[in-house]
Amino acid sequence: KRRSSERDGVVIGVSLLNVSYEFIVNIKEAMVIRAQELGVRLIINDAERSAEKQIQQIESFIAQRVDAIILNPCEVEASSPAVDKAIQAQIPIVNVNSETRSVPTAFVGSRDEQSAEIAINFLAERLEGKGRIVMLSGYPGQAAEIKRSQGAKSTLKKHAGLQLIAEQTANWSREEGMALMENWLQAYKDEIDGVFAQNDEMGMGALQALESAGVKDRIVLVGVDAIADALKAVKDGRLDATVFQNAKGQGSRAVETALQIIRGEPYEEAVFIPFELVTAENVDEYLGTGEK
Amino acid sequence: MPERMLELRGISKRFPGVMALDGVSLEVAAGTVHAIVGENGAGKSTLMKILMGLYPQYQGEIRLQGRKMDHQSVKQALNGGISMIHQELTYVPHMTVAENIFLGKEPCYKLLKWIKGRDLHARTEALLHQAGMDLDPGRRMRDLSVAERQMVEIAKAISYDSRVIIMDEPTSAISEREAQRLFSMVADIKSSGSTVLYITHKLDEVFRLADEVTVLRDGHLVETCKVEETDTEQLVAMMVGRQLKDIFPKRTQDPGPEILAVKNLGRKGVFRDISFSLRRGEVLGIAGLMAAGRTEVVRCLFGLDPYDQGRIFIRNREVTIKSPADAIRLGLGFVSEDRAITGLIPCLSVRKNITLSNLNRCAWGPVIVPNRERQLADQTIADLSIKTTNGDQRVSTLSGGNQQKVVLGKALLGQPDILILDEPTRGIDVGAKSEIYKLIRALADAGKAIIMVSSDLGEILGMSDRIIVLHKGTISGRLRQEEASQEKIMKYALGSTRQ
Amino acid sequence: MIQGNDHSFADLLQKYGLIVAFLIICAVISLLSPAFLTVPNIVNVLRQISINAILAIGVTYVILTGGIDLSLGSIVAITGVLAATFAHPNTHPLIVPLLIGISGGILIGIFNGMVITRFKVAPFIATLGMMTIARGGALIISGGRPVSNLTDSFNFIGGGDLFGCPLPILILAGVFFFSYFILKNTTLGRYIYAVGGNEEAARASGINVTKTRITAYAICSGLAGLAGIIQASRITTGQPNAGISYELDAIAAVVIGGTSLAGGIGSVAGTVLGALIIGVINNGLDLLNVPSYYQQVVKGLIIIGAVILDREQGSK
Amino acid sequence: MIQGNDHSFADLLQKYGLIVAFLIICAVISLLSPAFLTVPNIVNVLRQISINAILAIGVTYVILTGGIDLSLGSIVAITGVLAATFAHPNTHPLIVPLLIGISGGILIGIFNGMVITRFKVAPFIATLGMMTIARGGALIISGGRPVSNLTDSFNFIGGGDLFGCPLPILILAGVFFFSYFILKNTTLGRYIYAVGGNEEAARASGINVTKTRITAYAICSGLAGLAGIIQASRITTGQPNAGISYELDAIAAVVIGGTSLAGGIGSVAGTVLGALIIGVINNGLDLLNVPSYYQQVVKGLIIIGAVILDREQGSK
Ligand SMILES: Nc1ncnc2c1ncn2[C@@H]1O[C@H](COP(=O)(O)OP(=O)(O)OP(=O)(O)O)[C@@H](O)[C@H]1O
Ligand SMILES: Nc1ncnc2c1ncn2[C@@H]1O[C@H](COP(=O)(O)OP(=O)(O)OP(=O)(O)O)[C@@H](O)[C@H]1O
Ligand SMILES: [Mg+2]
Ligand SMILES: [Mg+2]
Repeated sequence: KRRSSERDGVVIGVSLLNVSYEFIVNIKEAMVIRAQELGVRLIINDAERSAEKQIQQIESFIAQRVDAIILNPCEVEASSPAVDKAIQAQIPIVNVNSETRSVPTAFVGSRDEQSAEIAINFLAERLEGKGRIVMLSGYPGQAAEIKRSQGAKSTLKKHAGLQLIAEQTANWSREEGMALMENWLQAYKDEIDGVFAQNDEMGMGALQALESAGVKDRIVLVGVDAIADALKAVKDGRLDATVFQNAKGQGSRAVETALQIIRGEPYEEAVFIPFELVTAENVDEYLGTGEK
Repeated sequence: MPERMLELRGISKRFPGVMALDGVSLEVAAGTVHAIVGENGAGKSTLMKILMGLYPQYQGEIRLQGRKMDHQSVKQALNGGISMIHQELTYVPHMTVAENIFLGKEPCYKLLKWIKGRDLHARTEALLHQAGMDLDPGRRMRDLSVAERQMVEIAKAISYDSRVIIMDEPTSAISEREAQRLFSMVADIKSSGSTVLYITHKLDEVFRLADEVTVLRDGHLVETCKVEETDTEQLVAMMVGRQLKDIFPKRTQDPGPEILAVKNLGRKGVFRDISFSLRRGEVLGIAGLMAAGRTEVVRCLFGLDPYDQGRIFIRNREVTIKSPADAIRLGLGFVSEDRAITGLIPCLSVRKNITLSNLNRCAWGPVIVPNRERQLADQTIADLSIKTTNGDQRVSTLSGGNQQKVVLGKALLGQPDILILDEPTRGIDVGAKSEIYKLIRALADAGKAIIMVSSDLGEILGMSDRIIVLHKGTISGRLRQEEASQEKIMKYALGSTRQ
Repeated sequence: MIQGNDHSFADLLQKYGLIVAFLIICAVISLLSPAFLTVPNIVNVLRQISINAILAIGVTYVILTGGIDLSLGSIVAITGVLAATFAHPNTHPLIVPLLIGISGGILIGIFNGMVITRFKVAPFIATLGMMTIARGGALIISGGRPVSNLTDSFNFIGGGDLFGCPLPILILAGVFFFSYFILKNTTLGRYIYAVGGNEEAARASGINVTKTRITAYAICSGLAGLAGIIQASRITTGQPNAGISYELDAIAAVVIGGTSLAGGIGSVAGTVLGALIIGVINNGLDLLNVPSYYQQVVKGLIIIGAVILDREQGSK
Repeated sequence: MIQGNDHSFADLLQKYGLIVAFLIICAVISLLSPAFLTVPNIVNVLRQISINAILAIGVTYVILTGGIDLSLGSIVAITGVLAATFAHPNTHPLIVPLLIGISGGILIGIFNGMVITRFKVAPFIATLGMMTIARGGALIISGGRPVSNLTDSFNFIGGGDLFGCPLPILILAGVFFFSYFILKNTTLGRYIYAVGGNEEAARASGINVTKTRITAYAICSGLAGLAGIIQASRITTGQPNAGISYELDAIAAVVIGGTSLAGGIGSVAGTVLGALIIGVINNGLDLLNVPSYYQQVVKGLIIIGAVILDREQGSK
């Protein structure tokens, strides 16, 4: 069982949730840059949102005897066998961005619940504890959607004055977010005070719907992820807030941790990179962070 | 009177816009052959399909050997002892001959309905042998010629051992030799005590085979009578409502200059060394047995298949024909023998089918002018007396003969100088046939040149100015009208090249 | 109206069947939600269906020839990204991204058509292949990131109003009347129906089947390019992951509208009605705030129900 | 071998065309990646294709009748969730979740078949409707959350080995031989081909077309239920969003394998070959570490290329 490293240097297999999400692209690029700096070869696979596919990719990595695996899990439960298989094959595995039930060798990421908590607290503050809000949620059943919904709902319990009048999925997508918001504006014309979009893509769609309806002034909108478009919108005063998740930090830290494990150096088993609220006041610190 | 086999009482059937059958009552005795004749669209096929359980919704009552049948499905009809040769051939193209014949009644083990493959093959072989057909049970239907498919359909209908066998124009696509074989099968069926319902447009067959004959017109039963008590003229009169004489019109003009010359045309494995010429005003008949390659020759001429040898000259200029579009441009028109596959777009209306090849005649640039189109199509419908509620009717709902007229109308609309007709009167009633013959002759007299492929020797002899006979893909004989006779044609067709 | 019209009586009834289904759906929703039958919401619905309807009209051409196009969603993505790349402020005049988007679509359509006609690849496979090729292309061109920061004039196409009517609706109307005319009154339209109805007979009638097919794919993908531009403009971004599974919605609209997947039968009027039915269902379920899991069940049931109602009416 | 066999020579050539394409793809990959032609990787590929191949074999029945099934992916999700719900430790014996998963699939198939045959809804629409209905159902049953904590015996189905061979591969082999037999040697198989080849002729031969159709959908969905169980067991979770767009991969395998979407022509052997080609391409592109955006482009091109090679060979 010869490891790849014995043939041609250190090789790390990476399986990513979906590389057509800007946030994941940012993680990926941070990884690529850090790997280049450290002289590590990465094999990057796209699981296209499917846990089954993710398991297949880990199996292929095992068949290739890579030195370590970095997993950006699609699902909490369903991606767990991927972790188990790697551990069974005695290949170190680092989870990045989100968790699985099975415990990996190391974890680098954040708690999704926290992002929703920050966002809802922000809405509560802006609305002075009182108002009606709507929530655009992500693809139903996916880990991030479940956790952000959970986080939002448990935080809402703390704000008795906030009332969730509608929630609906827009599948993480900008165009669906826009259409959903347009429909809600028809149904709840003057009732909406605040909007929580579980990611910035949907948030940007909702923002456009609110702007074309001319009601953005009196409705507070917050998204999650701090993608480039959202930061720019915060800077321009169009979007009220987004929640920054440090893609760059997660990506490079994951590569570093994997390399530490391979080399037998000491490493941290769980690195939590907290979410941060981005508003007009502090947006300048973040502008440019998402990009290369 | 012998035992009564079948009794139909007051059968009526309405389709949107047409009363296809109106109170038809009929009795048929066991061990007889009962012919049913009538014009195209008279309702013959519809009546038979009802009997076969293909149209569950109808009025009236059907009794088989005295027992009332509720005709809800084909399965019931088959189990009740009725089988049918369909007018529009109904076979599964990708399946073999054996699989088609035994479709729905495969010999199989009880367990899992496991088909006994060897049995199937052997039984098909026996059946084909009994029917005098030399055909490999393992060949696929789609690889057979129309005539061979027709023979398989016949074998399939026989294979049910039914008490009533319906034959809807069984000889429309086969030549004399195969027809003879069918007739002897019919005789066998009759003597075994079963009944045959026989639909045909070839009236001589009525007198050759049938005991009784029923005439339908416009969904009504005109009369049922014993064959001995009637004759052709009387039958025709009952069918078309008038007398009909001299169905083959005489030539009035002498042929003009040569317009088409074919030199050593060949297609590998199908035909070779086909040479002939054609003058304006001439009708060239092409005769031959089934699968002699007649259809293949004319298909190549029209660009539907590629030819790999030989040269074609039109109006003394050498031409290459690579596609039907080329052929049409060069002034060729084609009526195929297989209207369902090469002739019609079934889901389009009669009008759109008629004008399809000649939209430029009713279009302004790329834009179709609806009035022009309607005018052109309605003219054709009237000229050929196509029986349709109006030009908007879907062509697939026309009776078989009327569909054939649509294909003909489509080709004529292009005002071709050279018209190729492959079995032009297949499935067409006597009245319409004589119209078509008149039309062909009129076209020829107007200076058109006509190639007519036909398995109907009477038609070949009656219409052709010159005849070429094909045998296994080569020309085995050439005859002028004066010297032609049934016997000579048959001799050439069977492969003899010497007089 | 029946006389002189080239639809049989059964066809008309069938078309009415679908209209009846549509009216029932509208009636039920407007009973439950007062916001439904208001002018702003109707405009809203029309704007929301415009992209799907344009795609559906395009794929009607292809389906009428007996083909299918699964690459529509990816074409929306790649043409949107392409157009957006050329629509940054102070670079090119508006016409450049428009031409690039639409002609990019047309080129893809010609490629699809060539693969299908010359190499005899089943349309399903050829366009499924193109679905992943064009998606990959969109990701390569954009580097996997949204292409944003576009000119106002570009953003006006999907977001602006003309004479008080959102531009996408006007574009849809234009596409509809154009296609209605092409399919009903031109030789190209007739050939498309003929090829779908019976290819062999069409060929024997002197029709250039290959050319007709390729043209249908080119028009279809060209309209998908137009839809891609509208989409990018509407969300003010060229999204490489836009349009996922749009082809299914578009084909659904076509089939609900009574066009046969076997080819030869159907009309763009039916297609637009199909798109309207889908759009109204989506809108209504959102207005009524049906929980999203149940939305899916209800949506599936209504679509099947509408088609059943249609067929039952037609077969009377 | 030709004599007595019911495949014409052209068919054989055509089949070989695809095998040639498959061998070329394998040869190229193994030249570029030494890891490809190793026993662990071959087992790996077979295990990876097993779910798609089972679905593809199932939908072969339906496609042979001239139908289509777009609800496969959703059936995988709902049956997986259903089975998982009954597979928690110390509740039911293993047979219960298995029966529930498979019979759930069969019931959905019967529903699909009834809608298509009795109500004359186009298969595309009926199963597209079912696609959203079953997806919604999976979300409702699971409350939108993965159903986890399953028994080891349940997890063994998708994850375990028997005689050193992963169980899913053995199940696939069983499904293949069963279906090969059914389609080739039983009256049901014969009727399925007949209905797809010419429905009119089938009816005129006294075949119960409705029953044949419904049976085909039931088998197809039953196998999708089996695939759902294997999938849930493999990811040790009933995942309500599992199986998205699996139907497209399955149908692609069928069509690459030479089965005609018009019905009546094809075989499950071709289907499995089609699934193998897709699986090998996916595996190879991952092994070679082709950048993922380019993977999509390359994958699309290879699939189209393989089919072209096949057709070219066949038409010689
Ligand atoms: N499915 C249908 N829908 C509408 N009209 C139909 C349908 N089938 C038959 N018809 C009409 O019913 C009438 C009788 O047709 P039928 O096929 O029974 O005639 P036929 O006597 O068999 O003629 P042919 O000698 O040409 O075969 C025709 O006018 C035909 O157009
Ligand atoms: N589609 C086809 N595929 C393969 N072989 C065919 C096909 N059609 C016809 N043949 C074969 O070609 C030969 C010539 O058939 P063709 O139809 O030209 O005969 P024909 O002289 O016109 O006789 P008829 O029209 O009476 O069948 C026959 O051996 C026939 O089996
Ligand atoms: Mg008839
Ligand atoms: Mg012939």
